[in-house]
Amino acid sequence: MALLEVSNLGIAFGGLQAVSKVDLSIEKGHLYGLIGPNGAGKTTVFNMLTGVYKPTEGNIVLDGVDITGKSPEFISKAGVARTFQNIRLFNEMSVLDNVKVGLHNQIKYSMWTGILRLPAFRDREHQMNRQAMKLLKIFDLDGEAGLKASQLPYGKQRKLEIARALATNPKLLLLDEPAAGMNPNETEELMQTVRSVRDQFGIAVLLIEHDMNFVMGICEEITVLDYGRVIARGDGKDIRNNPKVIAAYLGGD
Amino acid sequence: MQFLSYLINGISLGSVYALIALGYTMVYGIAKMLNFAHGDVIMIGSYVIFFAFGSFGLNPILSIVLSMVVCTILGVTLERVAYRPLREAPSLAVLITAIGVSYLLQQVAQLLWTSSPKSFQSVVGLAPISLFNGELTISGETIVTIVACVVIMVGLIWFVNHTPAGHAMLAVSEDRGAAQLMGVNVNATISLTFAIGSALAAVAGALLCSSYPTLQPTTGAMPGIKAFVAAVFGGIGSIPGAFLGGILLGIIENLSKAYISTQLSDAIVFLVLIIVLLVKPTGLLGKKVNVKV
Amino acid sequence: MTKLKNLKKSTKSNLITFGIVILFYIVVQILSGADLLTSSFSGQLVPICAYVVLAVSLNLTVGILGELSLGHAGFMSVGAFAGTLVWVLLCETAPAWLALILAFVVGGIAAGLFGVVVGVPVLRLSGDYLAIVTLAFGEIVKNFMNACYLGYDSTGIHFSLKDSASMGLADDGVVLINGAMGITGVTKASNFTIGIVLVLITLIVVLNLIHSRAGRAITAIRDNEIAAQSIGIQITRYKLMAFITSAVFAGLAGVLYSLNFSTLVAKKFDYNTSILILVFVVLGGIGNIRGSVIAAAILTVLPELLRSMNDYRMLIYAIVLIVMMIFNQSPQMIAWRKRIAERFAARRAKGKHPTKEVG
Amino acid sequence: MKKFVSAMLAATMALSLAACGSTADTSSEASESTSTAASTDSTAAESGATGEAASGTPIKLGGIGPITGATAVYGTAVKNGEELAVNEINAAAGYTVFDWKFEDDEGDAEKALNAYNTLKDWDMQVLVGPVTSTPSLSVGAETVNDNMFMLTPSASAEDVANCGDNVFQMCFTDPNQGKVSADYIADNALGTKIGVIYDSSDAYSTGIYDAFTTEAEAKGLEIVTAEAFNSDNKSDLSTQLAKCSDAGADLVFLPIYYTEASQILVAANKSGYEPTFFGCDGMDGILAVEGFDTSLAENLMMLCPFSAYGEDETTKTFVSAYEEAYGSTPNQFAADAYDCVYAIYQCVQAGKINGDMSASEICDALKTEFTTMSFGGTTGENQTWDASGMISKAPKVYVIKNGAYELAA
Repeated sequence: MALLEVSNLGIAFGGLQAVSKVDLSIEKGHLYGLIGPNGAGKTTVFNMLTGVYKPTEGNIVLDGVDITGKSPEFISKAGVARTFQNIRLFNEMSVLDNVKVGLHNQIKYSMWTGILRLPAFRDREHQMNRQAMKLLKIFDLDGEAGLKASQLPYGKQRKLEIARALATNPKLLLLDEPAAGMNPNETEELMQTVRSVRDQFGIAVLLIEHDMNFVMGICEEITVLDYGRVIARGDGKDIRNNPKVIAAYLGGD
Repeated sequence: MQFLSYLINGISLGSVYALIALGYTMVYGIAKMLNFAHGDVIMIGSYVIFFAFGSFGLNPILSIVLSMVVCTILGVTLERVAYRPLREAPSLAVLITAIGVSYLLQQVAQLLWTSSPKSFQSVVGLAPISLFNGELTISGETIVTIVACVVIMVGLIWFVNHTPAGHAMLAVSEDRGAAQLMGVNVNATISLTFAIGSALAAVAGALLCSSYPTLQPTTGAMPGIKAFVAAVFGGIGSIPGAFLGGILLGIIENLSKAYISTQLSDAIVFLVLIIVLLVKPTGLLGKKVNVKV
Repeated sequence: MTKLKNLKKSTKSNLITFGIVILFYIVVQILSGADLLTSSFSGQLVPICAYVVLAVSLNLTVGILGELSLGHAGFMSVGAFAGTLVWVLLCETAPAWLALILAFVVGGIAAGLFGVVVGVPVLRLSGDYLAIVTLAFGEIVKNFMNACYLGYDSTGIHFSLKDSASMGLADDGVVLINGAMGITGVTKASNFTIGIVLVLITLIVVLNLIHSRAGRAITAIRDNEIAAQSIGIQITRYKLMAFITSAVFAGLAGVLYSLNFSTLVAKKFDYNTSILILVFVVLGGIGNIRGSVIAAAILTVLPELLRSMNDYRMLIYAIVLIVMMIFNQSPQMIAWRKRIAERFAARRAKGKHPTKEVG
Repeated sequence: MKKFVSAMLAATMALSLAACGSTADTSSEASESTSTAASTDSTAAESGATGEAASGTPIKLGGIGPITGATAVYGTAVKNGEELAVNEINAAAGYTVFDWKFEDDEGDAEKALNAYNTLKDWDMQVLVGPVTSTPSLSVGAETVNDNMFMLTPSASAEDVANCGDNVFQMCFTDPNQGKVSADYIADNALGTKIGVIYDSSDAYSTGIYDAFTTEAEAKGLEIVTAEAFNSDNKSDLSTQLAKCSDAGADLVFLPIYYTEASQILVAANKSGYEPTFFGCDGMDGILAVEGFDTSLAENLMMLCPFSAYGEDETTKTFVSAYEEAYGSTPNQFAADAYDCVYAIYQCVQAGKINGDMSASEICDALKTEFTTMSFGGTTGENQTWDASGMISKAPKVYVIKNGAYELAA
């Protein structure tokens, strides 16, 4: 049994079938790519995997737990974390706090502990700070911990979003166009980071990306979507040579 | 028959709310701000008519036109001086400023015209219509208000959809930044919106005070808030929604006075509003907005 | 290291806020001991405390949770009526301190419960729609309390929503709430010390809440609800937590406020009062707790300072409000202020190190 | 001390004070009183005149009432009435008998207390006010602590006088008005089926209404319907009126202020409903509403202590002086306020009080004097007060005929 088993997944918005019959199977520790032309339904699949949309058909099973149509909170606790295509950070909070919010369900104490500043508060906060700084260090953000998230440059905001996602201790990390807007050097660096994260945390990564070098360079398996359906699957070489994929990218429409 | 007469009272009140709500909804839809001073512009307009028509005996139509001119100038000036500097500020800042403007207009009115109530002489010359052997009377004011309301609503819809200025308004309401890039003069468009909204306020003032004649510096405040509620009820930003919301609000208010309790009629109106919004969070005719993830 | 600095920064800021409040208390006590305070100023001390608590609690909803509430006076009203009822019923029989504590506890709980009733359905809405629904709730409370007649006699408790006659009180009956006349003949119990204690409790709870796990979750929801959801934060739970905390303190402020006067009427807690509190929050800076404290205090005193202006008093208040709003919030003004500040800074730098520049 | 407060504020809010601080001070007060009552000696002259005054230190008389906000119209009438009386008295005496200052309370309990404290800082010795019930209750409780004499011109809730033995009323109490109205209607058989429209958000209106229903029941009057409105929905009163009409009421009792009453009369005229309308003292002033078609008020009855059309000398002098100074006909708010000042002046003349006494001494003197004296003014002859501070004067019922008040038979 793979870590993530998606079978026959589909969703319709008011009669319009946006995604249908998508199957995915992701093994623990794998790097997996989801590509396709604009409007192919990639982000919609992400949204179904994370509970933002409720699928109208199909099943999603994560590590033996059925998460189909569950709430985002539930899915997050089950072990799926994500980043967003248009970065969604907590802009008015500090970089450190962004990661600490990510630790929300990892290190807990009650509201009253916080308000009354009970001894547990100090302990837990220290623990959170340590862990958050560790994560920030991985992304080379520890120097900016005190800044507001919105003050970070674009590339670092992307990284912070990944750090925050990792703070939730996921089994599966979904990255929505992580390299968008980055220059080749930054992309290269990001590839290294994603790999090392996978190795360090032993998690599976599913990513959407338009940068083919990135996808081909990093992903062990790739699924191609077009018009909400899977049109191809395989490793980089298979995909590159698949006539359907070429047709889809060069534009049938 | 009793029911009908209560219903007509309700429609009469509702059409006044609707007329005020149209102004609210225009400004909200395009400038994206809650102009809490709208009710007070109505009050100023009513005073202008009171003096022009009541004291100087000017022709009623001319008085209303004069009031429209005054209100338009007032509305555009307020927008220029108080609201425009805050266009890029948080929306709460503009809200509070609008409230400040509302206090300001009330105070100015009190200093200029004292707090003594004035009894507004109806600008409507139409005789009441008597139905069912006089068991049911519909006042001329009610008829004129409803007709005015429908005409203005249709006029606004036509204006927005069929004129270049209207298209500019639509563009600004959809996306201000994009509209600017497309060459729409955003400032001018918003000024125009305020001009239209304020001119409508003058008409609303004339008809509000014709139906309910007591005129004081605080006259505009409560109908203003009720009309705002009506606009939200119907789906704020939607022109037909404002009309529908206004009429329904007036009917609910009067029927609950008639059949449930005069003490609690306001509570009932607000309760209905809450229930409607819980079932339909953007009001009766409001557009559903999907957040893109 | 930066993290430590960061922690220290927020703690330091909190300490300054507490310091301001305590310093204010001490200064007022000294001056009042020396009989240097005007009656006018001492008379406003309790209302100032109540408004500070209201502003801080509303800031939790508006600034930290990021939802606009126009019905804060409604919670204040619920707390005021519940607390005052307890006080009126107990102040003769129970020891004053106990009755007072019970009044506050009951007032706070009543407002909190009302917060649950309002919050559970309403927090699904957002933006202007949430604002209008809270406004509606505030008006409902006012309308209801205005029509509420409550009394008791030997046969039990009587209640009516019509008029006092329909309560059907016996001759020995005691009217507790008399519709529009509200509760009258209340023995005053609030004083400045109680007020400051309440302000401090409010600040401790609100500031500690903000700078804790729960507070971060609430702030995260404000900044980006979808992202907050994606990292496993229970949106409703934390929204409610902020909303109810805010309601509880509004209720406590209501008790403090109402026990400062011998009469309590529902009319006071109308839409205008809600707006007034919102003005404190916005002028003090949305999300800025210390700003709320200062703005509430100053804007409560301001209309009194303007008394010498007679008829022009409220006119000037309105103008001051508009001007301050534009001055504080307009992007152009902010930029202009920055330029001026920079110029000053540059000039000062020049003045300070003339030799260095030459060298 | 004021300086301390201002300094503190100036530091934190330099802007707002810069905007208004320079124009502050008392100049506007002086100019206002001279402009409104230019003909008589204005209080502004007080500072210069006191030096060579014939006799006595001025007594500091404070007034409180709403001069902004929704009830400003009533507060303004009271303010004018007080000012007129003070100016007349000072002019007639040839020296400053009363120093007078009026503060705004916006009709709110909190602001009323602020106004009271401000006046205390000014060393007020006697309080004439507040105007409405809730502020009066709030201020009344304070005056008891300070032993400050308080005479309210128009706050008519029973509880006001019950605040303490230093609190007196110039007007009838609400329950009294309700009771007398019911008695009068029953005794004169003015109507068999009674409808009531009252303001459920107003203490004055509900106070009269409650007493009226109780007495009506005792007198066997049938109340067919009682309809309420409140300050938020008073613009449309047509449904309340329609319900009275549908219930077949031949007399509609209106224990409300004239502002809303004028609205009801217009609406009744529009719908062709013609019952007898009967109001209380709040109704006085209806003929003075600008733009109001006074023919609609024809046959309107009201229980009111004051008529601006009265033929007695006191009333005539008052009305003409008021009209000259303020350009409008005075109503009972102004008349009550005017009487308040004169009632206190009666004690001054009797040598019972002077400005050298402390507020508390003045209060004690006035308490004794008020409970023993008989006062004649614009709102009635032989007015006396009982120990609780409630007034007793002959109730008068007026009916409007040809645009003027006539005493009803």
